[in-house]
This record gives sequence, structure tokens and C-alpha cells, in this order.
Amino acid sequence: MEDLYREYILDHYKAPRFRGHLENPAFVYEDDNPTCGDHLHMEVAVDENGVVSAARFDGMGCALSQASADILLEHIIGKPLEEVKQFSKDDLLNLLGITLGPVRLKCALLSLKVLKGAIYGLKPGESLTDEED
Amino acid sequence: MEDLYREYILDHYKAPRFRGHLENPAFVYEDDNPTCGDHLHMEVAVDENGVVSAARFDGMGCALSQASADILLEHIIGKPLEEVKQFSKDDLLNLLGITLGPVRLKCALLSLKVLKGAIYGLKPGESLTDEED
Amino acid sequence: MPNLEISSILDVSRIRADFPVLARETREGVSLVYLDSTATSQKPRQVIEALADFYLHHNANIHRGVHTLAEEATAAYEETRARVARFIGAASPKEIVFVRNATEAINLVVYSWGRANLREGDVVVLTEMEHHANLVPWQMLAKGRGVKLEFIHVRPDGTLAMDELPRLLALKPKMVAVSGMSNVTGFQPDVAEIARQAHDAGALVLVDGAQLVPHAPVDVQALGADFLAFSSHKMLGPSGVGVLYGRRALLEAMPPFLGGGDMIKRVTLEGFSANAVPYKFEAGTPAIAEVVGLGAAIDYLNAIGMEAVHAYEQAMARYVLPRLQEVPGLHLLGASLERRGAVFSFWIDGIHAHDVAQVLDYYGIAVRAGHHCAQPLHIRFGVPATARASFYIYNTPEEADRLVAALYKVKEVFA
Amino acid sequence: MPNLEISSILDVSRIRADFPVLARETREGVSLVYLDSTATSQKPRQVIEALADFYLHHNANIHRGVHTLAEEATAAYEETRARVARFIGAASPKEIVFVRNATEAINLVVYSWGRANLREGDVVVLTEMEHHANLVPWQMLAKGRGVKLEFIHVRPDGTLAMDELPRLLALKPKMVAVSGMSNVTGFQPDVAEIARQAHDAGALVLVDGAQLVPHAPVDVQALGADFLAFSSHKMLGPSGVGVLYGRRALLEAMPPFLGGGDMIKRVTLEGFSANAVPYKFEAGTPAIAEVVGLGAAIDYLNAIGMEAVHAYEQAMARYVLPRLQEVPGLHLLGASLERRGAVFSFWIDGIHAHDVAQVLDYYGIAVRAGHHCAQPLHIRFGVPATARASFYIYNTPEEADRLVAALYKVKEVFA
Ligand SMILES: Cc1ncc(COP(=O)(O)O)c(C=O)c1O
Ligand SMILES: Cc1ncc(COP(=O)(O)O)c(C=O)c1O
Repeated sequence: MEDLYREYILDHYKAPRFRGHLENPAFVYEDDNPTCGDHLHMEVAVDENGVVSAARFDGMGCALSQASADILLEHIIGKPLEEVKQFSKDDLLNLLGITLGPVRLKCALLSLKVLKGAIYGLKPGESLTDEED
Repeated sequence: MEDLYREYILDHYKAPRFRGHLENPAFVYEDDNPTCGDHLHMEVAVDENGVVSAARFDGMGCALSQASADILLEHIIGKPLEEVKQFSKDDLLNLLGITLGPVRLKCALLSLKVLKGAIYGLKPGESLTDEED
Repeated sequence: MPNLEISSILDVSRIRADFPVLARETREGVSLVYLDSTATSQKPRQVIEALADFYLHHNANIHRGVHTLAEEATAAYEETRARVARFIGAASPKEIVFVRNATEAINLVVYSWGRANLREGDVVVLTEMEHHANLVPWQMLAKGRGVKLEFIHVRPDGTLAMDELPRLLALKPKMVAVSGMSNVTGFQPDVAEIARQAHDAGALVLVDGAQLVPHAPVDVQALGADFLAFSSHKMLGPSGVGVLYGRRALLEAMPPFLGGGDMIKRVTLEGFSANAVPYKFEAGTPAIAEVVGLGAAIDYLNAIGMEAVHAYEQAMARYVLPRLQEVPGLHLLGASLERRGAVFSFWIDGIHAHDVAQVLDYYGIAVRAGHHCAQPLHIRFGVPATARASFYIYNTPEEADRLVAALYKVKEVFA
Repeated sequence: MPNLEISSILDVSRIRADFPVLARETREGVSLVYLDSTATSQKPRQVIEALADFYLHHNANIHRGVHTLAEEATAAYEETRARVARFIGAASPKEIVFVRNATEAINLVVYSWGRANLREGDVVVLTEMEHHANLVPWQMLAKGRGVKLEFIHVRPDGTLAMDELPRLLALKPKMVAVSGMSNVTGFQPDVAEIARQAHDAGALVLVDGAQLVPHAPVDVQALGADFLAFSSHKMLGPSGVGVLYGRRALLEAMPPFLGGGDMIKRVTLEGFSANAVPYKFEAGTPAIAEVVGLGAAIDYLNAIGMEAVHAYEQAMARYVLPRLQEVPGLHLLGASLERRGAVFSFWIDGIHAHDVAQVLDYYGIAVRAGHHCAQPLHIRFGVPATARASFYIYNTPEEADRLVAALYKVKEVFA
């Protein structure tokens, strides 16, 4: 299936490492992709040094949206929150290692949107104003 | 100027026979052509036999709208009102003897619209519902 | 041999030759199978040429010009209005308002007729299968002024629960607004019967014809539609233009919607008076070239004949439906063959619709994935998204076979 | 030799070669002189080809599809949004809403921002030279809810009475809505100065850019425009598409206007939540191909450079104006050479504008006649209608000479 359904992504989709919930998350956020009903919920815990100590996601949606969430959480766990805040779209796309058209891009980036919503402490429905265009 | 500004029309425009007002008109009506500010006011008198005994117009606008009014009134004076009511767009265009595109058509037909409004006793702003499309 | 039966209805290979895009490949060696006409149809050469011809030879603004190009452009635009009127059996071209799309047509009715006629406590009847275009505008209106929306529900087989209608009509709704064909299940309700009952109960009837008009013969009188909304881009015409049909007396009684040039008779700094219909509802420069292109699309459809279009799609539906049902784990939204167009929305156990569409795309097959702007219908069936394959006059049974074969590949990838 | 001066600014003969319609005859032996670009511009080959290319190779509905064509169409559509944003100096593509035309853009602001923000007694400041598109929508709103409209008047030379502004701003208007260039007098008010004063007084500023954007470099930041409305068809692009620019914070705070697909995030039978900007304001299938065509028009204008476009038209104005003034009995609406585009509206003693236009058409010269959707301005000058000749990048001094010569013929016919 070319690079879009690379083994890597299918693997994270079929056997996610970070699907689930946390006991005492510092941050919780969720959002949808209205074009396809993708839904993601994320929980992030941060230790006393400001390092992401644990994270989980839950939700439903296409392989890309769910695998992207799993891959993203794998990447950020153990990193300082301040560093995670700098994590960009391009960083995520590099991580996924695929090129995407504008529609599938939304699937892939939902995970980042939800993560940012969580760690910036947004309320449901709020969105970041400094979001890149 | 080809057929559009035939001498006939220019003549009626430059030297109208029926511009003016009546003492006791049976019917009065006026209307505009919103695309160009053409304006026509018509007054029609009918005798005891139901025959158009006199008619006048006033207004301002392009040669076509004003000449058409003059030519139309010349034609109907002396005719039974019931016959005039049957007078159609095509009749008027035959009378004018020219072919017209959709925009100039409105100029030429304003006279007929105002005449019909008058003899059907419409109030200002009302329009005929049986108007042909 | 169903293929033979089907191919006797339309000369599809001749039709396909008119649609240059169908010859393209989505990637090297993979030819396109376009099964997304419900979202937007492809355009025949004739339409593309009509657009180009307009711009190359006659382009001008309309109505307000007396020069040659303006007269030509106005004539082309107004002749299309007359052609549209004939196409749907309208009594007069004055009943045809050009808008952007079906969505704007419905919004026009809601903003203009709705605000003038609906008061607190009034009822509007819709159905559970409506496209958001025939739902959200009513919700926006209803919320502000306490209007109640009531819904005819959808049965498990995708048909409407017509037995609910009498109870809803007993509420004396002012309006019944219903889709002529669902863009998800393909179900084509008996609009004429709904309209008959609705009129008896004193309601007006708006038909969302976005899917019906491209796929079946439509006569607004026979249908009993007081309003009919549809889009050019779904019926072989250009994007950017749609149609609102409205009964003349209704349109005349309605207040204007958008203000601006052309919709006025006279304007001063203090106020304005509105123009006659249909101009009253066409503020500003319309989609002139696109209207002319729609005219070419109607000519094209007329040359085929809408009866033949409809018959071909019925035959395709009979061909496709059972083959889809054979795919293990595949579930259709609306599996009835009665009163349906050739559009099929389905989900496959354990595979998200996006992934179905993505893998199909790999094989050149263009289907849509999502809620297809009918989220309540998806909620009703308990799925967030489906994949949708839709067929039009240029699609063949062989393409349906390619779809079915590729669905087995989808299952392999996600096994 | 003014011709030499003018021709050094633009290579007009090369430009003309891109506009096939300019080579046509209006009747045998009479070549077209198109002086009606203020109503709608002609389209270069590049734009017509972009449209055809889209339909021939990439046509699909956008946003909701994951198949190849849908991805290509979505990319083309969204890239144009970004190009439009750059063209007018917007901070983000999210500030660009695609609508049908400038008229709809202004109506969107009036319906959405206006209804949410204007209460009884509130004041909106307009000018006496506004096109109906920037007047009638405000009147429709004002009438219903007791909002007051105040006007900056027009001076005898066609310029705005800027000295009235402080008095009007003392009324604490919520909005100042002003045209960037009159489509009648060609006057280009100092919008940046108006905006500065308006903002100081706490008002928002809407600029009707229908004429400004096609004819001059525009930077919304420098202009101080909170909203900017313009139309593709007047700037070499297709009909059927227009643009509303709005400052992001404003757009985000505004309620939706049209309801339907794409403008929603989630819909149930009970209600909906709105999508993010700009999608919140783009309900239903947009004018996809036409947006792509607008992108090609912007590329074309950028290749010439808007500074050069503006300079060329300034030079043309200096060439044309004195020659028109020499025609006996000809009166211009706005005879100042300051801050003006190359559009000239005039009347000739004793001859109706329609007749002027008709005779000019006989000589192949396309001008418009009427009130040009600016009836209050015509009332102010005491004439019901004028003839209007307007020049764009493809018009030459020789064409202006043909116009002037034909005007003498007009006078002969009606002598
Ligand atoms: C100054 C001005 N504003 C608004 C408009 C309306 O433009 P459109 O008809 O494209 O909506 C025009 C076009 O005639 C105009 O010249
Ligand atoms: C049933 C139905 N109604 C309305 C619409 C809206 O059409 P448009 O997006 O052209 O306004 C669609 C198109 O998706 C549809 O299928």
C-alpha cells in the first residue's frame, strides 16, 4: 500500500501501545475531525520536573488518526513539557514519515491538535489562536 | 444607424405627437425601467362606446422608450378598449418594426407595460399577473 | 447477463468519450474509477466548451448593458433560465432563481419565507435522512424564534416511516421539507404522496432536489413541490451555480434575501423598493458563465433523456447491490431496492470508512468516506462514518466489479 | 506624445494577445472596443485554461474526500485561498471566505456581524457614492431594528466631503462602510485616513473593494480594513466567486450566516455546532473551479504587478479625461484627476445615456448606460442615468480616441 499504509502505521493502528486512560492526568482534552467522525481523547501526566511522565489516548477513527496518536504519545513521553509545546506539524509529519494531501492531513494532525489542546489547558471547544495556518 | 434608430423612431422621439396630459383621463398609470431610469406616465380616456378617445404620455428616457410610447398611443387611439387589452408584445414589436436584444426590449416594452397597467386599472406598484413571460 | 440488459439502456461508451477526466490515471498504470458523483458529477466536454465559448466570445455583465456583448450574455443567461424552467416543468422562467447551490437555495427560503412566516410554536416537518443543507438552516431559524422541528424517522431498511406522517401533519406544520433522494441511502421517498398529504394539512412543501434532479425526471407540478432546490455541479454542470424553484405567488410574496444591485427597482439614501421576481432574489453579479454552462448540461441530459438516466441507474442498482451484500462484514445503510438511486453507503466491520476509501483509492477507485453531511442519519444507524460509492450515467458494471474486487483487498490489508 | 508615455508602463499589445475576446467583431467589419470592465472584466486565456484544466483533470468535491481527485481539488482550492490572502496582505488564509461576489460578502457581514452587534439607535456611516451592494443590505438591516444610517456626502467634483467625517464619527458609529473606489466617478477615497479616524472613534471599517482590488495594490493592514469585499469577475477571474476578507478575531466571534454542509462541526437532530473559520461561512459546495480560476487571475495580475496596473490606469485617466471634456455638451460625474481610476461616467445634453451607448455600440464600442447601481449618486448629480466608459490593462489610448470620435457621431444622430 505505498507509504501511506506503511507497516509502521498499520502496526501502531492494529496494536497501539498507549491506548487507555490514566489515574490522575494533569491534562485532558478531546476533539473530533468533523469530516469523518474521527474522535480522539487524550490524557497527559507530568511529573514534578515538568516532564511528561505518562500519556494515553482513546478514540475511534481511521488508521491514520489513531496510529498518529499512538506514535505521537510514544514520542513525547519522557520529554519536558516545554519541549513538547514546541512540537510542530512538520515534526509530526517527519515522525510519521509520509506525505499527505490536505484531507488526510487533518486525520494525521488531529492527534497533535488534541495534544496541544490538552497541554495548553484548553476547555472543550476552545482552540489555540496561535495555531499555524 | 441600421434599423434600431430608423428615421421612424428617431422622428417620433424628436417630435412626439402624444406627449402631454389629458383633462379627465379614465386611466392613469406610471412605471420605470429600473435599469436605466426610463420613466413613463400615461393617461387614457375612453368614450361612452368603450373606445379610446384620447391618450397622452409623459416621461423621460431613451429614444426607444419614448418613441415606443408615442407610436403605441398613435396606434390605439380610436380602437375599442377591449381590443387594446389584447394588444401583445409581438404586436408592439411589429409596429416598431425592429428586432431587439433582451435589455433594449425592456425599453421598447415599457410603454406597453404602462398602458396595460393603466387600462387594467392597476394601482402604483401593482403588476399584471397574467403578464407573458 | 445483466451487463447486456444494462448496456441496452444507454450507450455508455459513447457517453464516456464525452468525459475526458474518466480517461485519466490516478497514478501510473492505475485508471480512475469515479464513484463519487453524488458529491459532484464530472462534466462533459460540451459543458466545458460552453464555458470557454462564453468567456472567449460573449463575456459581459448582464441586464444593465445595451452593448452587443451585454445583450448576448443577457440572452444566454435568460435563455438558460427558460431551459431550467422547462426541465423541471415550472410554469414560468420567473419561478427560477439562480443561486450558488442547493444549500443557498434552501437558506434563501428559510431566511426569506421562514422569517416572514414562522412564529413561536409553529412546526416544520423534516426527515431524519436530511442532508445538513436541509436541516441546519431550519435549526438556525428555529432556535431564535421557538419554531419546532419534527422528524419523519428512517426505518432500518433506509426507507421513511411514512406511517408517522399523519401524526406529524396533525400538528398543522407550516412547512414540510424533504429530500427527493437521500445522498446516503439513495432512497427516493414518494414525494408526491407526502406533498399531497402535506397540502391537505395546509403545509407548503420544499423538496431538496440536489440528488433527485440529476438522477430522475422531475416535474414540479406532478411532484407537488412549492419549492425545489438543486445544484448544477451534481448534474454535469459547473460548480458555483444552483437553482431555487419557487411557485410564483410564493416568491412574489416573500421579502428579499440579499440586498444589492439588480434586486432593486429604485434606491435612495432613505430606502429601496424591490425588483420583480426572480430578480428580487438575485443580488449582485450572478454566476453568469456557470449558468450558461448549466444550460449546456441540461441540453446534454435532455439528449439522453431523464427517463433513460433513471432507468440506467435503476439497472445499475440492481447489479451492484447484491454484489456488495456478498462482501463479508459489509453493511449497507439502506438495503432496499425499492425507490432507490445507485448510491451505496456501507461500513465494513472493524475498518474505518476512511481506510476503506484510502485503500480503494490505491486501486484508482474514488469513493467518499465520512458522514456525507448527514450526521443524524449516521447517528441513527450507529456509525460515525461510511464509505459511499455512487454511480452515474458514465459508470459501468465493469467498474462496479472493480469496486467489489478492491473491497476484498481492503479486508486483506486490515485483516 | 502621451501614447509613448503610456505604452512604456505596460506592454499592452502582449496583454491583449492573452484576451481572445478582444479580437472579435461586434458586426462585420466593426471591431470590439471593450470599455465596460467596471461591470465585468474580460478573462485571459490563462484563466479560461485553468478552468478547463480543472474540469478536464482534477474535478471533484472538496474537503470531504480522501480519493486522489478530491485531494487534488482540495489542494487547488485551499492554495488559492492562501494566494488570495497574500494578494491583499491578510495575516492568514483563515481570514479569506469565498462567496459568490462582493455583494454577498457585504450581505454576509450585515447578516452575521450586523445582526449580532447592531441595536436600536446604533449608527452606521456610509457614503453617498456607495454601490447598492454597500447600501441596500444596510438599509434592510436598519429598517427592521432602528439602526441609523449616516452618509458622507459627495462634492460636485466627485470627491468625498471628508470634513463631514468628524461630525459623523462623533455619533460613535459601530461601523464605517466605504467603497475603495467608486464605480461611477472612479474616485478612490483615502480609505486609510478614514479607517484611522474611524478606529480612533471605536468603529470598525468595511471596505467595498469591488473596484479597488482589481485596479490598485491593496494591503488590508495598511488600509486598516476590518472587512474587505471583492469579486473575481472584475479582476480577470471567473464569475460566480467573490471574497470576504475579515479580521480573524471578528470572523471567529461572528455567528454563522448560511447553514448546511461544511460549515458545521457536529450535527444532531437537536442542533449543530459551527466549524472553525473560514469554513463556518462556506456552507455547501463552493464555486470550486471558479476559485481555482481566480487563482490563475491573481497569478496573471501578479505577473504584471498591481503597481504597474495602477500606474497604467492613472496614465490612461490623464489621457482620456481632457479629451472627454472637450466634447461639447458632455458632463462628467466627477471631473477631478486626483485619486481616480480610469472610469468615466458622463451625460450629454439632450441625449439619454441609453442612446449614447446604443450609438457607440454601433461603432463597436461597449460602454454601459444606466445608474450603474449607484442611484443615490445619480440623484445627487440630478441625472437619472449616465453612460460609462471604463478602461483596464488591455485598453489603449487608440481605443480612447475611437470613443471620443464616436461621441461626436452620437451628437450628430441626435442633433
Ligand atoms: C463599487 C462596487 N461595489 C460592489 C459591486 C458589486 O459587485 P458584484 O456585482 O460582483 O457583487 C460593484 C460592481 O458593480 C461595484 O462596482
Ligand atoms: C441531498 C442533498 N441535499 C443538499 C446537498 C447540498 O448540495 P450543495 O453542496 O451543492 O449545496 C447535497 C449535496 O451534497 C445533497 O446530496
